[in-house]
Amino acid sequence: MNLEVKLPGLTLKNPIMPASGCFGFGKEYSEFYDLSRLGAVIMKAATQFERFGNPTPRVAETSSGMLNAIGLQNPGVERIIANEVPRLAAYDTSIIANVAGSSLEEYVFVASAFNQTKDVHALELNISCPNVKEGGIQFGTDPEMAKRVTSAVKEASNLPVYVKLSPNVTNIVEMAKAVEEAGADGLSMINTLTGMKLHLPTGKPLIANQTGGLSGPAIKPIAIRMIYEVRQQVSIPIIGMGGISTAEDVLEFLQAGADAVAVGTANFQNPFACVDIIDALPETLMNYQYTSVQDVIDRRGVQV
Amino acid sequence: MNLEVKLPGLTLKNPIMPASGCFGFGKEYSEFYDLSRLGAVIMKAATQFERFGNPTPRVAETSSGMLNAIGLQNPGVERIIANEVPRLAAYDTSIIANVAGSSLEEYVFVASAFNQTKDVHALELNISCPNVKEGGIQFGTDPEMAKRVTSAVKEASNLPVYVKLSPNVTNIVEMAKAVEEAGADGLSMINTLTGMKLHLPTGKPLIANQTGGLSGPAIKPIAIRMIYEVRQQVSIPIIGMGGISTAEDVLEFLQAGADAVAVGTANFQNPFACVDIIDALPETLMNYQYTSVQDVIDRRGVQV
Amino acid sequence: MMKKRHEMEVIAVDTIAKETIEMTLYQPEISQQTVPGQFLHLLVPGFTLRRPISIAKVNSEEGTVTILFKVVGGGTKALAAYQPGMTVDALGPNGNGFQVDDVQEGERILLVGGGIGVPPIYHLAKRLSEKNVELVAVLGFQSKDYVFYEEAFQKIAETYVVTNDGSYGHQGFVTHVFSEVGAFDQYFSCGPLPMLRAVTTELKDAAGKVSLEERMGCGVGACMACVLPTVDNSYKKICSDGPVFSAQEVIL
Amino acid sequence: MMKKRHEMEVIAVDTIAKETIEMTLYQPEISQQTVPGQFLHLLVPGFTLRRPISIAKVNSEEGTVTILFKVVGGGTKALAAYQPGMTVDALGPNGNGFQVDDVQEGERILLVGGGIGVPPIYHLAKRLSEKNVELVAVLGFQSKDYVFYEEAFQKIAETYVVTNDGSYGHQGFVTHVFSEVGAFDQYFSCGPLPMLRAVTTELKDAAGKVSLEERMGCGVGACMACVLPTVDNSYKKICSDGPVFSAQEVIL
Ligand SMILES: Cc1cc2nc3c(=O)[nH]c(=O)nc-3n(C[C@H](O)[C@H](O)[C@H](O)COP(=O)(O)OP(=O)(O)OC[C@H]3O[C@@H](n4cnc5c(N)ncnc54)[C@H](O)[C@@H]3O)c2cc1C
Ligand SMILES: Cc1cc2nc3c(=O)[nH]c(=O)nc-3n(C[C@H](O)[C@H](O)[C@H](O)COP(=O)(O)OP(=O)(O)OC[C@H]3O[C@@H](n4cnc5c(N)ncnc54)[C@H](O)[C@@H]3O)c2cc1C
Ligand SMILES: Cc1cc2nc3c(=O)[nH]c(=O)nc-3n(C[C@H](O)[C@H](O)[C@H](O)COP(=O)(O)O)c2cc1C
Ligand SMILES: Cc1cc2nc3c(=O)[nH]c(=O)nc-3n(C[C@H](O)[C@H](O)[C@H](O)COP(=O)(O)O)c2cc1C
Ligand code: FES
Ligand code: FES
Repeated sequence: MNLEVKLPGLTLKNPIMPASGCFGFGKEYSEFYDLSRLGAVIMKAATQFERFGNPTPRVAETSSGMLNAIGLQNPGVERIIANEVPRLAAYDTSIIANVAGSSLEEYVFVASAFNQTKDVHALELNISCPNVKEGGIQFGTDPEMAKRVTSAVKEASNLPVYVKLSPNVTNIVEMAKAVEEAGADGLSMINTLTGMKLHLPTGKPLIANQTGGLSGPAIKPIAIRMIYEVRQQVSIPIIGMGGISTAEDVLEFLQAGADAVAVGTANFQNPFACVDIIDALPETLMNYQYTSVQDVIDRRGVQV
Repeated sequence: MNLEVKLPGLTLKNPIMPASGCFGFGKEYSEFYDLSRLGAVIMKAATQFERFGNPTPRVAETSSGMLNAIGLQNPGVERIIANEVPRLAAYDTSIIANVAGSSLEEYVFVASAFNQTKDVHALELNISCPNVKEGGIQFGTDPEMAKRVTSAVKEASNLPVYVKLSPNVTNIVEMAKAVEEAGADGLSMINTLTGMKLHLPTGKPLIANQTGGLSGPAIKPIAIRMIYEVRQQVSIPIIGMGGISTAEDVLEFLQAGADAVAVGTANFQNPFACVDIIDALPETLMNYQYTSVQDVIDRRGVQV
Repeated sequence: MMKKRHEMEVIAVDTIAKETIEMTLYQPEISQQTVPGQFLHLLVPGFTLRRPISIAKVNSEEGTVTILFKVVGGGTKALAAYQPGMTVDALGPNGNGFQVDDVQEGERILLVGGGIGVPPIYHLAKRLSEKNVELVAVLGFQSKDYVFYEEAFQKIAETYVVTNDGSYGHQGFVTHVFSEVGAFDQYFSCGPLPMLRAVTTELKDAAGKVSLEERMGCGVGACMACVLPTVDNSYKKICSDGPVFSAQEVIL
Repeated sequence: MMKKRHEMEVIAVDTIAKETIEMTLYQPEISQQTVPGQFLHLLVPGFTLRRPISIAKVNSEEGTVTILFKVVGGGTKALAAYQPGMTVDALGPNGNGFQVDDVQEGERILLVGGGIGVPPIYHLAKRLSEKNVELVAVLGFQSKDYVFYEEAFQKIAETYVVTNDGSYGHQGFVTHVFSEVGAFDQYFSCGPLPMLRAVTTELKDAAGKVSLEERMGCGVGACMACVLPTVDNSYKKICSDGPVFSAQEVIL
């Protein structure tokens, strides 16, 4: 079955990619399977300088989900381009760089840095990381700020830009429209919902950062709703994510309005999550009378 | 162990009450146990006129949660006061009326109707029901609207008013502060998060209303985070809810900032959920070195 | 007497047709109280909501209750993997079943069951067979592989089996053999909604009772998830007013 | 060779001390490859994250791997209820264990284990006992009810047992008996963080290796959940660089 999808800057052999931050730079999971099987790889967030991230504990388990507050730990964009991108480029897959920052200038710096390499095919502009205190969060919840950073990054970069939206907003459609207007080539949604878990013996937050981002199957209904709502009003493509762990989940995201999907938390439970889903996808689509991934996209209620 | 808590208008023998909409008017669960065991009962939403609610299917299951779009089906406030309140009043428990509406006038009408009876002890002002299309939702997501409806209801009612907040907002603290300023006696949080599930064979939303409210353990980390955030900045009491199904969950809500709690979805899985929690609470508190419910409240980081 | 949660012990689990599991559970109280058409509301660990499954047979002497279910999703799949000796947490018997008080001696009764709607109709057939009445059963299945309980029915009723694809018995829908069954005094039916719509339309002048399904929250009448509009411009709750209703009373 | 997910068959489950379960699993590959200090990353159905549990013993001839765990929360509680014949989904052996290449013949080695940190120390002790070295083990437990593996250690090491409340062996913390153990060449330790802090502080001039714990996401080095600052102003990942580190290298 034909699983191919074409998105701005990306021709994906299948619509499945690991989500940013849940797959490092691919090295660890390349010990489990051949990364060439993936539609694309979204790398861990890149910032201008090396970041050590938040104190530990950084994760906590919740019902059908988990909280994380890694705090964008990464070696900095230059070392990512020097050390990580070349290793990933050896695989027959697309590479998407996740761009983070605490200021407009940092976003622009990181985005333009990726102009240096031919091996990165698109940017995912992370305006929604809830674990950065310096201001990252405002970009993701204020439509005007989101517009500004999107325009600035579009101007600085010669790659297609997928803006990653935060679900922690009253009106997701407004955010999506704002970045579409600002020239985004696509959307990526959703990032994590801000949550908290307490450590009962102390009554204090279990995660050192106090709050963390909620991911996993628990948030899937919220992701589906937001993607569905946005798809009615916005026409740029959507990379969907939030709780995907089976091929049925992928179908639901495609039907809701996504054009490709990312798998995050599920990798932790099953290191083969992405390839298991890729393997199961043809039969799943067939069971529901679809002939290809593009067929699902073409046949959903509202056409893109 | 002393489980009592005192809130405006309410002296609760324990902090456990069934959440609005998950317990009807108590009749069905009174066939499982004596309702006098409950700290209070929060009744199903009341509107001015009888409402038949949304088409079915009205519920869908999700990972560690469920979606519902009942659509405020209820016999109307007058019949609730005539038929339901007297039956509930026969039990030795407090009664909280959940007040809903699609306009400011309807909220005021329903709230003042409850002045007729001596058997209702407080109002829960439901400005957050995501399943009413006519405008109910704006009250819950716009601080100015929330203020207006709170003031109007406070003026019309001679009962303490707990305003039930929607989690579908960018800034929950802003909402909480707005209704506190408007004279709310307490907060009730959180209502459901707007979500969706698709029916794979058709690719259409499974719930007839398309979207539904997500409840259950899946949303607990979001409830805890919001209550914790609000508790830092707002001093009126909070009735906490969202995914509670065990006595440990209750402790977590109390530690986060709640002064009493409501149990919703858990009743469906276990009709004895509320009394099972009440039975387990003393030992649970003891295990964590607390001497009473009030002790948990007194010893949390930020004092009310 | 207060309602309870029951821990029912699994006595036997058998696959009796394609994707169709028959499970026998031990619970004397329920085995003695049940009216045909009532259901158990089963907790499957790992799932938020309970699963409503009709009671297909009871044996009040041995204290057992038999259910039949089709494996359609995660909950029924998990249930199908249960082994004898394990226990299932159940509420029940829930709802109002088929009332047979007004069935008179000598009446000819038409029973119409479709797919997984067959089991409660079997329970009813057994109960009616204790009365001096004549039973005609029309049982519809997707295809031959899905057929079950045909012999059991044949012992107590004149039985017609219909399959959608004609791979067994008559071909078509249950309504296709109504012309052959002859006159009857009342009918009872349970099956998927499209079938019930066809049956009640076809038999709109006959006295009949139908058992309905809807997605449930509480299963006990408290949450309003499972309402159904009625002809008097009101509503009924399938879980507690039903699942069995007079065909004339409800709007399908 | 690519890494795998293993379905390990449960061979035996025993409660060997208060809240302490010993579980033997069949998996020849792992039984042959494991270095002491490495862990299995176990999937418990119904829980999002895998549970890291150290390997306590291997029997490469029988192809078995033994783990020991304390029942502390939902995951370990569920695991404790497993029956022989069931299978556990495991990744492993994960991480870098205790390197013993630099242990010379004739050395005197101090082993310090606390609570559920005792099992990997036992695995190490067994491995070291194959070399010609002298072993001293200090094992700390909460109280008498929690003590396990004392006899097994006595066979291969001079063994001191310490309980917090003095209900068995020496009273106090493991560090309280350090004065009695005499000189040693290097030490290896595993246990709760406060214990490791006390041990490394007390023995700050000695060469030593410690095994650490942190809450994990992936358990394979990809998510950065489990990082630990190092003295060179950098960091290490406990799941993949560790869990065993040189006591001098990391900041506890
Ligand atoms: C009164 C009543 C009696 C029933 N009796 C039987 C029976 O005897 N045998 C049998 O095989 N089935 C019966 N059903 C249908 C049965 O409840 C569903 O097939 C079952 O709940 C599916 O669960 P699942 O986890 O396998 O499927 P999933 O689709 O994964 O279930 C997801 C959710 O949808 C609900 N759901 C899915 N299908 C239905 C349905 N048709 N009706 C109501 N809820 C549904 C589930 O309960 C669950 O909450 C009955 C339904 C009702 C309302
Ligand atoms: C490398 C390593 C080796 C370990 N070896 C053992 C062992 O041999 N025997 C043993 O009994 N325990 C061991 N632990 C601790 C063990 O992982 C936890 O006790 C267990 O995960 C608790 O799970 P739970 O569901 O019972 O508890 P819960 O508290 O309900 O678990 C909730 C979440 O917190 C995590 N968590 C809780 N406590 C710890 C902890 N101390 N360390 C890391 N994560 C934790 C869980 O993995 C889970 O993700 C080890 C931990 C690590 C990091
Ligand atoms: C441990 C962890 C780290 C993450 N780091 C990033 C990140 O660096 N950049 C980013 O845009 N999203 C990050 N995310 C969010 C995921 O990419 C994804 O949007 C989210 O987890 C929802 O998908 P899931 O439910 O499949 O995990 C992270 C998520 C997790 C769980
Ligand atoms: C079926 C159902 C009906 C509900 N109806 C109401 C309602 O009428 N009024 C209201 O304020 N909240 C209503 N709620 C929200 C609950 O009171 C509660 O805020 C929410 O479900 C979170 O708690 P839980 O996770 O314990 O269910 C309803 C929830 C459910 C599941
Ligand atoms: S399922 Fe709750 S009222 Fe019927
Ligand atoms: S747990 Fe993911 S890097 Fe260690």
